[in-house]
Amino acid sequence: MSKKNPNYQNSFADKFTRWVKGDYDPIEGQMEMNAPDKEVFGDERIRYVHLHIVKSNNYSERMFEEGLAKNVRRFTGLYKIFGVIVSVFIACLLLWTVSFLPEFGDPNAPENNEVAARYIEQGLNETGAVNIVTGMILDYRAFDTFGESCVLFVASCCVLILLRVDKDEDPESRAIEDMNDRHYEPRNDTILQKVADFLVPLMIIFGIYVVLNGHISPGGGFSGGAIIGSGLILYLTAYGFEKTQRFMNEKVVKALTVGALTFYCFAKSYSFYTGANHLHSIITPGTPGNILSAGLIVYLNICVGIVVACTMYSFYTLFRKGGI
Amino acid sequence: MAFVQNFPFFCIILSMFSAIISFVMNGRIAKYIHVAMVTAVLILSLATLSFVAGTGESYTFMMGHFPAPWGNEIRIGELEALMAVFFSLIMMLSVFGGMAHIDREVQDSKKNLFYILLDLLMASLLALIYTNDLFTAYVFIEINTIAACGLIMIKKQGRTYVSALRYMIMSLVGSGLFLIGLTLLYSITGHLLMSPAKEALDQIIAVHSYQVPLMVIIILVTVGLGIKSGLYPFHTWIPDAYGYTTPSASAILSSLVSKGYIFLLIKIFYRVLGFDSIISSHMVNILFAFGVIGMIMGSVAAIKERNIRRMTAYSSVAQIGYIYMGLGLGTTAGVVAAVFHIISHGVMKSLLFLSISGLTEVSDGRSDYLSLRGAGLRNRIAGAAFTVGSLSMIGMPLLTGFISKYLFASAATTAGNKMITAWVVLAISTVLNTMYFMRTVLTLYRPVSAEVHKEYTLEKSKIERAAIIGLILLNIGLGVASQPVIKAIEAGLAMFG
Amino acid sequence: MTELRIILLVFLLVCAIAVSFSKNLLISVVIYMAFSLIMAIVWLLLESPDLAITEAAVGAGVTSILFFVTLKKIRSIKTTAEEDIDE
Amino acid sequence: MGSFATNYEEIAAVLLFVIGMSNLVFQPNLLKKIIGLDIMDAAVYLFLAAKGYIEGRTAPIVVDGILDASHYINPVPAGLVLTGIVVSVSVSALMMALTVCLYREYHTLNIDEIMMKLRKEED
Repeated sequence: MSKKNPNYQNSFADKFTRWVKGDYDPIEGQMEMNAPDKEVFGDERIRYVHLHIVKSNNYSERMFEEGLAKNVRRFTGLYKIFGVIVSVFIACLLLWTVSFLPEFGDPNAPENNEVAARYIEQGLNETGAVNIVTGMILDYRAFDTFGESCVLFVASCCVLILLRVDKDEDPESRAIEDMNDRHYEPRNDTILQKVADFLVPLMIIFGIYVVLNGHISPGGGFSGGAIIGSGLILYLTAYGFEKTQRFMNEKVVKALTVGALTFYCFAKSYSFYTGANHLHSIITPGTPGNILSAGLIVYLNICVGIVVACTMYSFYTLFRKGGI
Repeated sequence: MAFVQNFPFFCIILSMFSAIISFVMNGRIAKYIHVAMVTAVLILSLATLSFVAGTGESYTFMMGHFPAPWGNEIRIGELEALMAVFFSLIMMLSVFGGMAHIDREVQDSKKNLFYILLDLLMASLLALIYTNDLFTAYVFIEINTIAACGLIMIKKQGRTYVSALRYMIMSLVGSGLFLIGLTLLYSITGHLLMSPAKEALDQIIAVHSYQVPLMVIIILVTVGLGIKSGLYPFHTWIPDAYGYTTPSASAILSSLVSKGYIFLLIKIFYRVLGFDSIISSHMVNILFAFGVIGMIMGSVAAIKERNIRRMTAYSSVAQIGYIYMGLGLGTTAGVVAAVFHIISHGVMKSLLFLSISGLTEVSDGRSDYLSLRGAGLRNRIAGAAFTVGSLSMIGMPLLTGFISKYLFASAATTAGNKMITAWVVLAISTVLNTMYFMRTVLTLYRPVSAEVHKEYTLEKSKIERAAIIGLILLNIGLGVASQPVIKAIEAGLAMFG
Repeated sequence: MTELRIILLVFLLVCAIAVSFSKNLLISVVIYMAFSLIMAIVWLLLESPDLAITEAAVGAGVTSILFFVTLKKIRSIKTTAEEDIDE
Repeated sequence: MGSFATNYEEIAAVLLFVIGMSNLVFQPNLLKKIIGLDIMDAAVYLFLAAKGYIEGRTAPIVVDGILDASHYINPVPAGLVLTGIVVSVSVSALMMALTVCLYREYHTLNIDEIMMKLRKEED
């Protein structure tokens, strides 16, 4: 391989060495800047100069956006057609499948088997919950439900990462957030405050009722917690942060969440451990129908309610001003 | 019941509890809790592995007071215990290997949240490995997805937000398809636990009813988990997601998160749908085709890429293609090769991502080829680690990559008409791998004049070095003494049936 | 009863399609609220009161509040950015 | 074995699923994407709840001490959906937080424009 070869610049060996060194790309080709051909470029240039005067101060930026926009437009066109085809295909596939499934409302369908029957027939005796759905999710399939509380927990961690602005690390943007929040939120709106005076106690009491009666009537920790959370949010909108922060600041929210989840974790670990090792468990179903019955279910419902209410409230405050 | 049999359950609960308690701790304590937790999980999993290997049979563990079709359950066999050992080991080494970067790149007030995400990731991976219940699997898939999204956007830049958003959209479509597949499965079998569902499905297959729903279930579950693990036509989120986050997170995302979904898919194939019905539904052929295309296209995209981290990310696409090709062969030997490649790819990729961070550090923080010239001379340990990882990727004997390629090639011999295709594609892919990895290695050791780069005083983080050396040793160890691992995988797969 | 169910399902479909074709984001969110409420009624008719109460509280309540606060946040970011340009 | 006429709930659920999914994937506006996600999830839950319904039976809450399986509907799907609804609300809250951050960074809600600005940033 001699460099005396006059065509060495374009030979394969040179390309290969340059590619190994990393400054030549065989697929994209070499980027060479040639002087533009005047005949071809003529009209185009006038148009771009025009654009340059009218729209933008930066010639190259304009050029770039024009080219990219064309590509993007072509791509989105194709993408839309592709999207319609895929959606129609999936719809047809699933509709075809549905026509082979058991009839709607059929008592002899495969899913109405011994599992569902056992939940109904033995559920009251084994868990003490009158509401069989609650008994099922908090006793028979409690591991799922613990996972679900953790989904809520990990989502609130992610939202904290994304939206929390710290006073110590970034005082400036925290101040901007506070100012924005004061600026765009109604302050001391009389109508809102009168309505909130009436509604907030009702909502919170109803939420507590739903949580405590989760094993007796429809509802449970999730729905009750969401209702309590909405009550708190309404109170916050009517009276502002100064009043709510007296009883719901970051420390309280964190302590409540961690306390509730820790209790949940320990309580369920105990019952998993005793269950799997066939040990005697001290938890008894109690008298069905009482508030303090159904073993652990009522306490677990309270824990879930606390976690959900705190999470919903902290979502709202994080969105509004970047802090709990 | 022996006390050892409780250990998998302790592992899951321990990692969840450490996540919960870290919420009120500061970053430093959260770090110690995380390290202690992963070490404990590693030790407990090793004990479980030795127990299961000793008894030679799997067992189920009730989560509560109610037996199989009524309550939740986890199931422990040799393969599950082996995966738990490797996942916790790789998690530990990846976190150690990027410790200094985490300290620097994550805001102080958010460090504890970062470790919470890692803890919950560990919990969800363990639950995905051990679970014997399909709906539990869905819930933990969601935890895994959200925690991975948090890891992607931990650096809080515009670009990482965009990649997190794209990742979320693709994964949510995947979990939607998986969930509707699960719903269809529930409506034709009436069970959510794996073993009763398999019995119900066997009866259904025996009387030839519900053939169309069964086929659609296979398609939906496979496509859903395929999207989430980054199978070829759905891979577009991978380079962005792996390319810009903090090095530990890249290593964990590429070597653990997507592998958890693939392991769940293998488990569902064996324990719910039945491998015979998968083969007769021709799903294996589709997986084989996409795996093969992914192997080629991923490598081609990696060759075109000039940013070394994105290049490694594209190489992950190709490696996931390998795993799906092994599944697609439709033989037990192919599945063994695929499972072995899950482990060996985890070891190789975490080594590569961690060493890349060491290399970019001595190149003004840039990761394109031109800036990386001579980086291997400036940071010798990272250079050596990258070289070992690359050689392993290419399939150098005595390293783990060689063993998995050998397993794939020998599995293909019994796969009938797929043999020629598999061999040809393995050869082409090896050549392509050699091209881009060797080019990078040559670039790394190309001397540059001293004035281009100013002198770097490397922060000598002993723990990072130890982790990288540990991963190199693991690469060599798996390459030299692969036989026990392969035997364990074979025994574990036999326990699945 | 069947007729009522079918009418509600048609409402659901109309709401779902209307979301993607409405020009104003606020209207989309309000349509989504209506969707959640209809869904709650459908679940009540399917004899699942637990789901109905949860969907009404979580879907129509909290999720919609979060949508509204997101929209407001976006609007305030927009106004701040415009003020910066004016200055 | 059912047919198109009897399985109308499932058909509506499937159509809603496809509408929601195409909104999630192909709609450029980020907020509408999130609404599409919620619709998609709700559709799967509707499907599941419809599978648990049995004509002429009541909700699984024990009344008057009747403990007979032929008196109540199947409680399993309701429990699963209850779990699922909370998963979907947490995922959509996370997506909304991402949307706010993206808007702060790029001042647009259109994903195509965001991608274009991102590419310009890279060059």
